[in-house]
Amino acid sequence: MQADRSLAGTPTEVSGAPAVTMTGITKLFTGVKALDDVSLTLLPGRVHALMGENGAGKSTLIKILAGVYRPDAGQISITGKLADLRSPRDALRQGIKVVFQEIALIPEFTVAENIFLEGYPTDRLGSIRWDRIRADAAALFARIGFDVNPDDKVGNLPVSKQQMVEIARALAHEARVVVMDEPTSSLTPAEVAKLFDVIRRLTALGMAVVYVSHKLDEIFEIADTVTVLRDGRHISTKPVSEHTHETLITDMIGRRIDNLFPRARGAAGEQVILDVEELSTEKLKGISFKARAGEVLGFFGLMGAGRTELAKAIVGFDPITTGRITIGGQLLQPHDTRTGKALGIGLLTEDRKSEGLMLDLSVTHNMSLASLERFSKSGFVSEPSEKSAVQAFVDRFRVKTPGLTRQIKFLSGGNQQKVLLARWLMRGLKVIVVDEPTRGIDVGAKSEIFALIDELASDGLAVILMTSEMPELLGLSDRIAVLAEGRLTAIMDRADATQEKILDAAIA
Amino acid sequence: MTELSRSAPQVSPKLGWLTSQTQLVLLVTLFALCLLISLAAPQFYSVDNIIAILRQSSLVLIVAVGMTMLLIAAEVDLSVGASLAFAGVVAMDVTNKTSSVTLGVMAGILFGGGVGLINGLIVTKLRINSLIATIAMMMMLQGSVYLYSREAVQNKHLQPLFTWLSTGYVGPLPLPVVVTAVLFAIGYVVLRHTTLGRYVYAVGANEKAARLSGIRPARIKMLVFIVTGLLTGLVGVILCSLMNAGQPTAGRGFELTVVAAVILGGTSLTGGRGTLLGTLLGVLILKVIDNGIIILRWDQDLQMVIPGFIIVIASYLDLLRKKSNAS
Amino acid sequence: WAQNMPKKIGYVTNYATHEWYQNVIKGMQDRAAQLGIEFEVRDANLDVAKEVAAAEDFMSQGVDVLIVTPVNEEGVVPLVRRAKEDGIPMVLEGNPVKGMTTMVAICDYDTGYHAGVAAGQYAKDHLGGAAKVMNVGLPLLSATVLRSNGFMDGLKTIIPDATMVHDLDGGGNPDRALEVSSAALAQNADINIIYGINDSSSQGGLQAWKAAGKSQDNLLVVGTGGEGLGFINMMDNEPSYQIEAAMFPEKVGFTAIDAAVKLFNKEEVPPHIVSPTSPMVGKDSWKQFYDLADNKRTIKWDAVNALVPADKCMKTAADL
Amino acid sequence: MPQSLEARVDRVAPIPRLAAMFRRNETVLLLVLVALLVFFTIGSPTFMTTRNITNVLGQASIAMIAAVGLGMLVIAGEIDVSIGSLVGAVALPLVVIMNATGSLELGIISALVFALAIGAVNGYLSAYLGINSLIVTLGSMFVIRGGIYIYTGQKAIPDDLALESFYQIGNGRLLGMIPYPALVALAVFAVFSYMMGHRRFGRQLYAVGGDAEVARLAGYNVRQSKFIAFVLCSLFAGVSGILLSSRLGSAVHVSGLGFEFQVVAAVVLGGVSLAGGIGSLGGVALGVLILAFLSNGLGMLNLATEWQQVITGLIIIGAVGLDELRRRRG
Ligand SMILES: Nc1ncnc2c1ncn2[C@@H]1O[C@H](COP(=O)(O)OP(=O)(O)OP(=O)(O)O)[C@@H](O)[C@H]1O
Ligand SMILES: Nc1ncnc2c1ncn2[C@@H]1O[C@H](COP(=O)(O)OP(=O)(O)OP(=O)(O)O)[C@@H](O)[C@H]1O
Ligand SMILES: [Mg+2]
Ligand SMILES: [Mg+2]
Repeated sequence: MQADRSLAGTPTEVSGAPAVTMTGITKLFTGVKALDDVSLTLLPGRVHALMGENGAGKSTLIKILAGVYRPDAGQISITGKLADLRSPRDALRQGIKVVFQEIALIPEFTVAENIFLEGYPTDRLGSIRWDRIRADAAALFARIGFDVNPDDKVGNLPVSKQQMVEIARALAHEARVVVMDEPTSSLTPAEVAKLFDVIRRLTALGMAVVYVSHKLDEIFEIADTVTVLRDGRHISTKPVSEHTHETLITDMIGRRIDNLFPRARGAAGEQVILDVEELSTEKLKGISFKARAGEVLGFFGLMGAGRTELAKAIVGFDPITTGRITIGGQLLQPHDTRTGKALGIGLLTEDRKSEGLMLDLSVTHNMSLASLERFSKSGFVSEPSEKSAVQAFVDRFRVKTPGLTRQIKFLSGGNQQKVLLARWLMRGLKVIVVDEPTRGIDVGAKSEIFALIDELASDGLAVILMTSEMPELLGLSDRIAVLAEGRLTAIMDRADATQEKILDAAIA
Repeated sequence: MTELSRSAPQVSPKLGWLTSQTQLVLLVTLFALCLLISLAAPQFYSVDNIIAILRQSSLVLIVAVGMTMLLIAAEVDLSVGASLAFAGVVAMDVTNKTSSVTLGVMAGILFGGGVGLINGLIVTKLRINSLIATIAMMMMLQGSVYLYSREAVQNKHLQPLFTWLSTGYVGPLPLPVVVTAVLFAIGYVVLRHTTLGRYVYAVGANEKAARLSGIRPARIKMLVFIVTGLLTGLVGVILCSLMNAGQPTAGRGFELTVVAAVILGGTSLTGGRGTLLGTLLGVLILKVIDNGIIILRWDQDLQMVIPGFIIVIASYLDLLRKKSNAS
Repeated sequence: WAQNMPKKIGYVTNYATHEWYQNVIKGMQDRAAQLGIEFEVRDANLDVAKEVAAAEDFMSQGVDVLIVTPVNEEGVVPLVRRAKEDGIPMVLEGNPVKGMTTMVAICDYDTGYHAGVAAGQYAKDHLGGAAKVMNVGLPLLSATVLRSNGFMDGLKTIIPDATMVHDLDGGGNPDRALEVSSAALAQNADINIIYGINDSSSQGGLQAWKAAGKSQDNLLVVGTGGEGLGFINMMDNEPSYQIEAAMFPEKVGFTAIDAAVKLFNKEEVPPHIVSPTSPMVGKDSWKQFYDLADNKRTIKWDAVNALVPADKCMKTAADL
Repeated sequence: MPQSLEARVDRVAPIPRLAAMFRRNETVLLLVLVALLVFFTIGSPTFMTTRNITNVLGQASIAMIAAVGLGMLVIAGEIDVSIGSLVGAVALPLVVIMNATGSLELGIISALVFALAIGAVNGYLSAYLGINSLIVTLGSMFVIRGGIYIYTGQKAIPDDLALESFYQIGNGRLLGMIPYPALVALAVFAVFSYMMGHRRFGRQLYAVGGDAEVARLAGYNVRQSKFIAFVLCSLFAGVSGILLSSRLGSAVHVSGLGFEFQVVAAVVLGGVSLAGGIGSLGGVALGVLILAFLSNGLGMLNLATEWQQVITGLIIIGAVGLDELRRRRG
């Protein structure tokens, strides 16, 4: 069985000869030098971490290795031979498999078909063997330990499951090098552990792995070597054992971060701003909670527990079946984001690409979308005041962009996220719901976003934080609510909360 | 990533009225055409001819203003040709019956608006793809105009005001041209400088994101459909005045001309991108070609062939420009 | 009645929503009702493929006689053959088709020719003998080309140096005709006769003239067809609209039904049954053939039936 | 973990093939079609006769063949609105060569080569140069139609030799019963329906239409796939054009006018998304049949043309709306 072979093949290259060497790679985009003379050597059997701030050039380097972009200068050799990777097909032929940062699956296809997109098993006459595809996919998931149904349509799956499908796909066929660009940004610790298990098995067989993540703990757990990029330049390559959190962060952002979670807790006021009563949707069952001005209410839940559903329901995006949502004492018209916005609630979505970004539009237009009234008189937008407000946020959040009129699709993921957060903060809200706010965001920006969340709460907003990151949850929340299968199973004060208690409630 | 690797950066809007070089390409094309035609046929620059071109262009441009907004909002309306014929029939009939030009004109415009409203409802409430919905609407209008009147409705009222609508002058300019200029200017300002315009772009660029940001995409789309409908009704009235009859057979293929002009002007079919200046140039280019072929006494079949080439070549040049900008 | 009546006649028309065909159909309906024949119409809507399909449907439905106005005369050749094989008699309207038994049609060339003669006379009397023609034509159909040719030939019999200054394709539609005419008028200041191959075309040409702000004093407009109300309105209100080459669609329909009945009875019929046409000259000339009441026109059968059609056309599509 | 692996594999049910062929959307369309058939059978005694049904199948097959091609192209995320002009245009090489050589085969070959060439040009401009396909084919629609008019001087070109074989391909019937075009349509539909569901070729088109960049990342040659889809679409339109030309016994310069609208309507009615990646040829076939039976049946009921148009429009909106409703519920 194909899937078996890929995860349990015979050890081939255990020698020290590099699987891939990239030397002197330079890549220019309009106005940006994304990579400047970067070199990278991948050894078989090793996990090589690639670190750097948002926009440092990690994904660009990976895409060059994947044949997506062609470098403006530099060479790539694979097992000692010079390789000309003109298209992803060439890279795949060379045994380079990539889990891309943005989900790269066909939404209309089933999970199983997506896994075999690169090569369908066929019978002698060339007909696709659907039975094998399904069976092999199921077997593959079983081996990795991911719980995904091969028959589900990918487009119906939450991001987290899609990410698992992506990972499984990279492992479905034999590979020389597996590259993972932030594969775990949507995964829970349990799944991350399973992934690491697999990575260890693969490296034991001599596969080279490139691993990109903004989660430092993961790097220290899985990587052998770390290369740090900053502003497209190579900063350092060292064994992970020579790094500490501090040295790594310093390499990445060129300065130290003293306190990742700056929350000065306990100042929450008494005034209830958001009151959710007996809220039910197709998925959620009778959820009630209150959020007060000045508090961060964290929501935890296992994947698919219903956090995103809850978030979308309380801002008026999704329809609800029963329940009342009151914001600042006023009833929210369900399934209507406009009254939601008027009452002062906003959502930073977890699905940036399909629900957040207007890819073709500029940074300015993306950022000011929700607060245009602020810059307009009787319907006319005052561009100077809009521009200065946008510029202020760009400066404050250190959004890396060559200009405000740059189309947002050319920004790195982390910078895009900052713009979207600014979209809401620009407006001034009573309640902000942030769903996985730090997904794909570098430590530097993360600490900024945490500081911002803290600041928002201090300013008297209620912050509803949906996150899968336990440290984030514990570090930021004043109270912690737990969802399990659409029900609210616990709400506790931060002081009473422990990881165990939270997980217990999440499994309940 | 999908979008990252294929498309191009936006040129700074600081360039002012030449928002991007797409329009530069078109402008050069337009000038070149005018130059070439006038070299071969000096009558091209006669006042009569220029007015003829402007009058024809204005008919297309009025509807194209709405169509541009529709395409930016990622929708399309192919029923405009049929609706325009029907609106003319209604306008003439009502004027005949009431002897009131005002009522007739209002009836025609409102008829168009009504069609736009129904199109909008079908698209936003039933969520039917607008291409198919408006093809269906086109069929229904072409059929039902004969349920309304089996014959072309002739001018029985003989109100000079009605004729003035299409042939009157304001100063040196024909009334339709003045009306078009005003509507175009309003459309331009709305699209570029108002919140509404921003919302139209936002809805076309990413409907979900727009909704999450407190915009009601359905309303924006409804509005744009209705505006397009009203403009179509207005053109129906003007054309009816120009033909001096409400002709049910008018407007065949008009929708294609409008869409071709808008596309030629650089408006994206996938929504979120486009400008009215481009549309203006697109309309003028197509109409100058149409006119030039007659002035040059070329085979009129070239009136199909040449625009066909121009559309393809112009979008190719546009693509080349984007590529060279992107790397 | 000496004849057996067919139970049902099916008519596949070219473009049911055009006024010309509306009135052809009206003539057929009236005649069929008189004779107690069931009558059905299908519209090809200018689509040849649809025309063939509609005729097939009629055949499978079991009509006794088929009448067809070809969208294109070549395109229905196999249809004629299949009707023959099925033993269904078929009358063509408007255009001859290879293999057909009979056709009811006006003579397009002759119609244009006689209108041309009348126009020449008018030009001599009122336009100082000059004849610079803008032809708002339709090259798409042989019938309409014949009309334009006939018009020019007729005109030249009176004014030998008459010229066609601009030959346009007006699509047979008023809006298109108007558009192309405005360009042509802008180019040629000396045009003084507008000929339209149908009333929509002449109307488009005339309206373009008016839109250019020109006076109608030295202009002659000639329309063709007498299809609907448009020409009556123009003759009443436009000083330049002096000649209409009337083709009496009602009569064509009437004749076609009669021909169908004859075919059904296996009577001898000529290959071309000519339906009469006549130029109408001068403001009130239409009243000779039509009554107008309540926005409805009614044909004066006596006047039309008194017209003697030619035995044979001067020129046909074969001469093109 | 081995046990649980085996357990999982065992639990995987065999793929429901029939269900896969007639996926959700097709059932809605099938119901609409059946409802129409029942309605017309009640309404007109001559509707449900072998003669009439085979007639309609013959008529529908011209649109069906082109719709299969266009359906695949739309699934691959592109569109071709020049097929109407092409249907008219292929008749020129067909009839001209046939008249010159007396050989139907040579005529057909040149017609197909012509169609291939047009498809290749559309495909090259769109897939390789990256110009939006609606624009490209809108352009070629005008250019081809104008070209036909110029070449023919706006006259039809008759089949001078009156070849019997030429007459037969479009008008003949197998065993005097099933029109040959219907057989061609059935064959084309069966083969490509299978290709779309069970061959790499077809899945590639779905993938490319679903998300071209993802497909590229998965190692597909996106441009080539799209190019092939363009060529096939033109080729099938060419076949439609040949059969239509036989039904018309000539190369008619106005044939195929508006055909693209008809076919696009059928394809969309059949549930193929214009955004690409979604739909099936089964749906497309049903879309074509619905429109064909609608046109035939409404005629049989002796409804005036204007009502026919109104009702057809309403049914298109109704059927697409119903499907949309199903999609939202499901
Ligand atoms: N297609 C493109 N066109 C123009 N600029 C681009 C393109 N892709 C990336 N860039 C720019 O190149 C730089 C590097 O981007 P890249 O995506 O490689 O960063 P990254 O290190 O992966 O960041 P993140 O951690 O946010 O994913 C950024 O400034 C980005 O804006
Ligand atoms: N196991 C699953 N299989 C299929 N669909 C799922 C599954 N879990 C969730 N979904 C769907 O995905 C969407 C998002 O899920 P939900 O809001 O429940 O996730 P969540 O609690 O926010 O977790 P996460 O964001 O980590 O995925 C919902 O539409 C939900 O119906
Ligand atoms: Mg990245
Ligand atoms: Mg979530």
